[in-house]
Amino acid sequence: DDTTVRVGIMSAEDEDVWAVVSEEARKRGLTVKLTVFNDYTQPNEALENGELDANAFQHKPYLDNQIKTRGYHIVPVGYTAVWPIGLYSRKVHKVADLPNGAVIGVPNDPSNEGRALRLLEHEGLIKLKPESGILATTLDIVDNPRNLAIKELDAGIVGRSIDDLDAAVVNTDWALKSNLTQADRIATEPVADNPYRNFIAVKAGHETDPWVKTLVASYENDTVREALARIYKGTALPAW
Amino acid sequence: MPSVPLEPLLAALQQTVVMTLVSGAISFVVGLPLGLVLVGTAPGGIWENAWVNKGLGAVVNAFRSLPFIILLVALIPLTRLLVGTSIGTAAAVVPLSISAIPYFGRVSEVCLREVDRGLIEAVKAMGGGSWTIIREVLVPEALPSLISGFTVTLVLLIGASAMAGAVGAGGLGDLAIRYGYQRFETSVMIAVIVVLIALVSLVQAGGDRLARVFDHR
Amino acid sequence: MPSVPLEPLLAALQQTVVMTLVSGAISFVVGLPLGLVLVGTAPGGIWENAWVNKGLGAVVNAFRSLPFIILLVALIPLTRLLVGTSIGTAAAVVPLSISAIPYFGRVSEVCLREVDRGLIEAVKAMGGGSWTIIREVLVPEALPSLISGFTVTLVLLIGASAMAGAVGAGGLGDLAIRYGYQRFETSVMIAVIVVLIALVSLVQAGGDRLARVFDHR
Amino acid sequence: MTAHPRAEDGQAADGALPGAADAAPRPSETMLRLVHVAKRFGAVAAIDDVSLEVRRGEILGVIGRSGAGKSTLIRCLNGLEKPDSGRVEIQGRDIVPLGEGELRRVRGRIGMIFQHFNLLSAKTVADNVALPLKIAGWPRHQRRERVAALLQLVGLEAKASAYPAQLSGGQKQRVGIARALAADPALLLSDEATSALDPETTASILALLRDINRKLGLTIVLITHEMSVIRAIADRVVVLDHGRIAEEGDTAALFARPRTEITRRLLAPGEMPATGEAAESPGILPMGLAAAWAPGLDAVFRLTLAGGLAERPVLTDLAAATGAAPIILRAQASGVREAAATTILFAARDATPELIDRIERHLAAAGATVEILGYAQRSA
Amino acid sequence: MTAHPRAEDGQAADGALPGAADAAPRPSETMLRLVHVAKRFGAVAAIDDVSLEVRRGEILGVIGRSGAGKSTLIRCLNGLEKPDSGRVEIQGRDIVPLGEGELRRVRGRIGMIFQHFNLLSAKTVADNVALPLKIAGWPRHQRRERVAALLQLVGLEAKASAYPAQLSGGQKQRVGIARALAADPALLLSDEATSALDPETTASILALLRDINRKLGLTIVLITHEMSVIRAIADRVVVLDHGRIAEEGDTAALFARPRTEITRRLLAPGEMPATGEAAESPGILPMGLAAAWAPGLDAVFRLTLAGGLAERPVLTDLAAATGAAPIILRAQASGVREAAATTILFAARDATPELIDRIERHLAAAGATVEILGYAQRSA
Ligand SMILES: Nc1ncnc2c1ncn2[C@@H]1O[C@H](COP(=O)(O)OP(=O)(O)OP(=O)(O)O)[C@@H](O)[C@H]1O
Ligand SMILES: Nc1ncnc2c1ncn2[C@@H]1O[C@H](COP(=O)(O)OP(=O)(O)OP(=O)(O)O)[C@@H](O)[C@H]1O
Ligand SMILES: [Mg+2]
Ligand SMILES: [Mg+2]
Repeated sequence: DDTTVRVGIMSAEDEDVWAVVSEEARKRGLTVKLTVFNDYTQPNEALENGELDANAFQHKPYLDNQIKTRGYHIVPVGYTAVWPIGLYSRKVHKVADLPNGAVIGVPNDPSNEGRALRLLEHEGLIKLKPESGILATTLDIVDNPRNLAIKELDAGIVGRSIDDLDAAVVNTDWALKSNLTQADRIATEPVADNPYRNFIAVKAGHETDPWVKTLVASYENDTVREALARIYKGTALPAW
Repeated sequence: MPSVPLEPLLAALQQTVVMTLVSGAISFVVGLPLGLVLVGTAPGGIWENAWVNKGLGAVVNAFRSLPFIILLVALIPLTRLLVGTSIGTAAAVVPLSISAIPYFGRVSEVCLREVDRGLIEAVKAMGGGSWTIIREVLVPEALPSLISGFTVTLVLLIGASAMAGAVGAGGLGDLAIRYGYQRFETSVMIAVIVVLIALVSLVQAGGDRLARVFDHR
Repeated sequence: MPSVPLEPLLAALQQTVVMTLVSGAISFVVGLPLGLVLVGTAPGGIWENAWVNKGLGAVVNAFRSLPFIILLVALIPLTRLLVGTSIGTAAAVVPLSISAIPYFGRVSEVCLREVDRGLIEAVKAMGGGSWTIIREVLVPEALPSLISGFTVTLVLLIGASAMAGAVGAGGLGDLAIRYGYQRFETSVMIAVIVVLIALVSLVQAGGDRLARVFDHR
Repeated sequence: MTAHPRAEDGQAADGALPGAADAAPRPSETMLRLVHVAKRFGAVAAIDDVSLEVRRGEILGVIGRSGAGKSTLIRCLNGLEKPDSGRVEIQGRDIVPLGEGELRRVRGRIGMIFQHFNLLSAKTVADNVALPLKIAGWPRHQRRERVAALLQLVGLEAKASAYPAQLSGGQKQRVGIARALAADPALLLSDEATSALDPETTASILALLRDINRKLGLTIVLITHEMSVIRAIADRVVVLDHGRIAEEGDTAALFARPRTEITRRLLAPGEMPATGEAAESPGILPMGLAAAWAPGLDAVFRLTLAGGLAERPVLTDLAAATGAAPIILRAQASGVREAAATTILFAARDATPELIDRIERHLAAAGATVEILGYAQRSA
Repeated sequence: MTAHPRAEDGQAADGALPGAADAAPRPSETMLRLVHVAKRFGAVAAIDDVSLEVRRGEILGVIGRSGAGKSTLIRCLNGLEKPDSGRVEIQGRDIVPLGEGELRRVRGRIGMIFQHFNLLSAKTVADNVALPLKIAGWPRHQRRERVAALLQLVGLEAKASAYPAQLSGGQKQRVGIARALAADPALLLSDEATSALDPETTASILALLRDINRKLGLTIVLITHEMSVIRAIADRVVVLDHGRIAEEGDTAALFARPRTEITRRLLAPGEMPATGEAAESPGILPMGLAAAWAPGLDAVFRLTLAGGLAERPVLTDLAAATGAAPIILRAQASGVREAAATTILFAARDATPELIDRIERHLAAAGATVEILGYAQRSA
């Protein structure tokens, strides 16, 4: 039985990973038709409207926000990978060494920004309103003892601007492309119970469709594990 | 050096060409009348009318104010209505056109304003009405600069179509961003950009030639 | 309805105005000479020179081909060299200018091409050289349409400055995208867009008036 | 427009300007009437309280110094310029308050030749000429024939597919003329239609206009700086000065007896007054003349011979009767229509007051108009 | 340019066109020489093997039918048009191969009045006139004075701060004239400089040109369709026809004895040949004349009185000597410079072959040139 499913993913390396996944799916009798996006709002919109059968690009906090603001009926069905975010610097080697008034870059998209600010809070640099949740913004900072100047930049730019910053919170995938190494990393997001694990999502009501199981299985296997390690050079960790 | 994938490059080229040409054609067909109305209703114009001029100007300004990505989202219902889907190359044509129409409206306004008033008077003196003035004077006399202005618009659309990657439209710009910016695969990026430059140069050369053909001054 | 935060709105307005005006001014100052050279070296121009014309045209095409975000990244070293940093409002001026210069170069090329050749001949016949032709004929005669073309450029820059949010430049467009689009706070978005429309309308009205002042035909 | 309550009104407008196909003109009918028309440009009163009538089938010449308001006046006649006040009636209907739609129908029967040609640069010569026909709704093949005929008339068959930028000044002007005549206008407004043309081409264009005027009753209002043009075809002349009508009258009468200084300066003598050179050559051009008599000076007379007198040997008779030896300086025939007249400038050598008196008496007795312009030192 | 190896060359170019400040002209010097100049536009030979010389201080008139190549010719003289072949020498130096830089220096001393004015629409009248001065490097306050003086000369003081779009046709033309004269040119190229001007303004402009020509030795090449303009100021005339020189000669001689048909048609008679109307009024305009004598017809003569003869009562003498009763149809003085000449058209009533013979003998004996134009039926 040849079933075809339309899956929305984000552009870049994930395309290569999903090439492997598609191959795995084909072996399991499922044809995967990929639609590649480079904007994070579209895949959910398309899924909600039935133009996609599944998407795989987001984590729970992001989806929750989307459901809250747009009323989507989308549910996660299986984890994919996680990209722990890190604090990088070429000026200091320890968080404690960050000077007063240090300029810290953070990504400017809502979920990454909240995630970055949580990391800074975790490191004791700032304090956020407890109720601000995972989508905290710079406006939610209630205590900033070191007078840090937080610069909100494009997620892809923040790492590349490291020389103009004292430190920057960078997604691991972007860190690599910005020539930031483990040596530059001065703090890392806790991995345990990380809410930012990505997953495959489908429209509510389809969770039990037979193809869903096949699709998830096509991702959650050793072939893809190897592909992730190879393609993301260790910055992405399997999340299942 | 990683080899440059030819097939996605060609697919992207095709997507860009389709998006640019279709939305370009739409913006010409709608933007030119828009420019004609803007010029015609302006003080001293053939339909002088301050209210229409101001009102239409305000609408044009409003559309030109919206950042493209916001337009993209705001137009999703309209896109779905018109194209049946809000993603893909065809869907991207809607926001691209909607953003290019007011732009080309302003560009053609600038071009049409340059037409010698004496020529309009000559046709008026023959008993020609607005339609005659538009068809026989305004458009033909401004044609060389309208073509050049349209060339500028097309190149701008090629650039804007890169952002249409947001709705999965693909295209060269999107490919360049994905490989060059997001993946940092410089060789692919360069290949894509070479194709982009070739495309832009082709459009520019074609526009220049066409403008010259219609210029009898 | 969440109250609209006035302070960030004003700050964003200021950032947009600064980015637009500074990069607008730069693109005018560099783009106009570029347009003059493109027109002057074209067949029949005052410095007719196919090589310079083609070469410069190719460079302009190349810059116009690059998606803005790629330009933004590619220019980081240059920006740092010129401004001392690659982030913030001041830094955004560099990529904005670099992308607007070839654009306004083409726009002014279109405007300058419209100048009556008889007028250039008249000044040639007086013994006027290229500089005189530029200063006394090309620029003053094309001034109304140059101003209108520059108005179109400024509005385009207001739009493009939204993308400069990527380097932390702030501005209205960025505010609209981040709060209105990404966070779905519609009231903020509407407030920002109202300010944007007001700004665009102001620029357009000012440009129209100025063009009229310099139009003596 | 059939069941429209004001249908008669509309029809009247439609029929107001009879086409070329209509029968010969009824000369008494008024084609154009201006009533207290005024038009200012800022501080300049371009047209200042002008009232004027033009009969159907008449050729009216408008002359005046540069800036007198001629172009502004003619532009008021087809509504290109809205007067500040006054009425512009075309066959009894005031066009000033008309909207664009109604003006269009009126203008469809008016041809206009512009001082600056105003040819469409994007159209070929043939297409420029065809445009009024297109507007009038002529079918394509008829347009083609008519255009070919018109281009032949103005001698531009060879340039049919050239663009205006490829034409000489006079060729452009001829395209403008052909275009204005294309749609069989009932009224032709001509602003310096022959200023860029050589005398021979001018003559052929004037013959053409006169011909259409005669055969089809075309009414013409014609601005020109060339008095020879006025003489050749104008029935009546209006002299504008600073936006006002300085003088108005039949061509022959006006040439024979200009009543105002401005007209005299425009017409006389021989269209070429007071150049620096002329002032020093009184023997040839009677300028720089002394106002008072003195012994040894020549007396310079202007003699106007109207009607039959123009065909008599008046000067020979004068010589025989008075002993004067008239030296002819200039002579010009004018008023080629009903009333012919010849103006002769002549000098009488060493004229004594008595001789001058005798000359004046003799000529007056013969029925001629004579006037002393002044006294000149003989050159060489 | 001091230590430049070709300094003499450069200096020669600089000094080539003497400025207004220079002394009176040496008339024998050659200002302009065209040698086998040709220029085609596609299939049209606009200029076809023209060779020509203009002396310094000379005023050369160029006439010809519309499209004859006059504008193209004059544009070759300052390098606005590059001839396809031939040499265009200005004071012995061929300007055809010159680059823009060298051309600029040559053009700085040449003023040009364009057929289509070519005024800068973005500049006021004063700034338009000031532009050549600015190019020539005059300081601001001198420019202001000079411009004021020039505008006064052309009667446009009141329009100094108006823009060209606010001017009448003739006013624009006068701005073009003032502009061309601004920087004290040594050579003036004038393409229909007075075609949009009334006779009086024309006369004052011609007087101005003649004055500058006399006092400062200005050389003028002047295209015009107005024969009266040629007569008033041209020393010599070139007649162009289809890009070739049909005829060339001193103004007086050319007017008195045109050798080619094209010239005759341009000049005679009285600048207004063969209109439909004229052909029917032989009594006044000697057109439609019969070529052969028949009883009862009038004979129409063209009499040319050159030099001193123009100042003698030739017709009166003729009447006394032959019994003829000459009726004057037209007379026109020409060649206001060295050689004066008056052309008189007259009719002899009911002229028998014997009378005609007597008239011809008498006039020939008196030293006049006489020619029978034809025979006319008397009107009325
Ligand atoms: N750019 C051009 N392209 C093609 N033909 C041209 C061009 N310029 C002039 N001609 C042709 O060359 C011939 C001579 O033109 P020119 O302007 O010299 O005539 P002209 O003697 O000045 O006539 P006019 O008295 O009507 O101004 C004309 O037949 C004209 O059509
Ligand atoms: N648009 C305008 N703005 C200001 N003044 C104007 C305008 N048009 C014409 N005038 C002035 O009105 C007066 C009459 O102009 P008009 O063009 O009617 O003169 P004209 O008799 O046709 O002169 P010409 O024989 O020189 O063509 C002139 O003094 C002119 O400067
Ligand atoms: Mg006029
Ligand atoms: Mg010419």
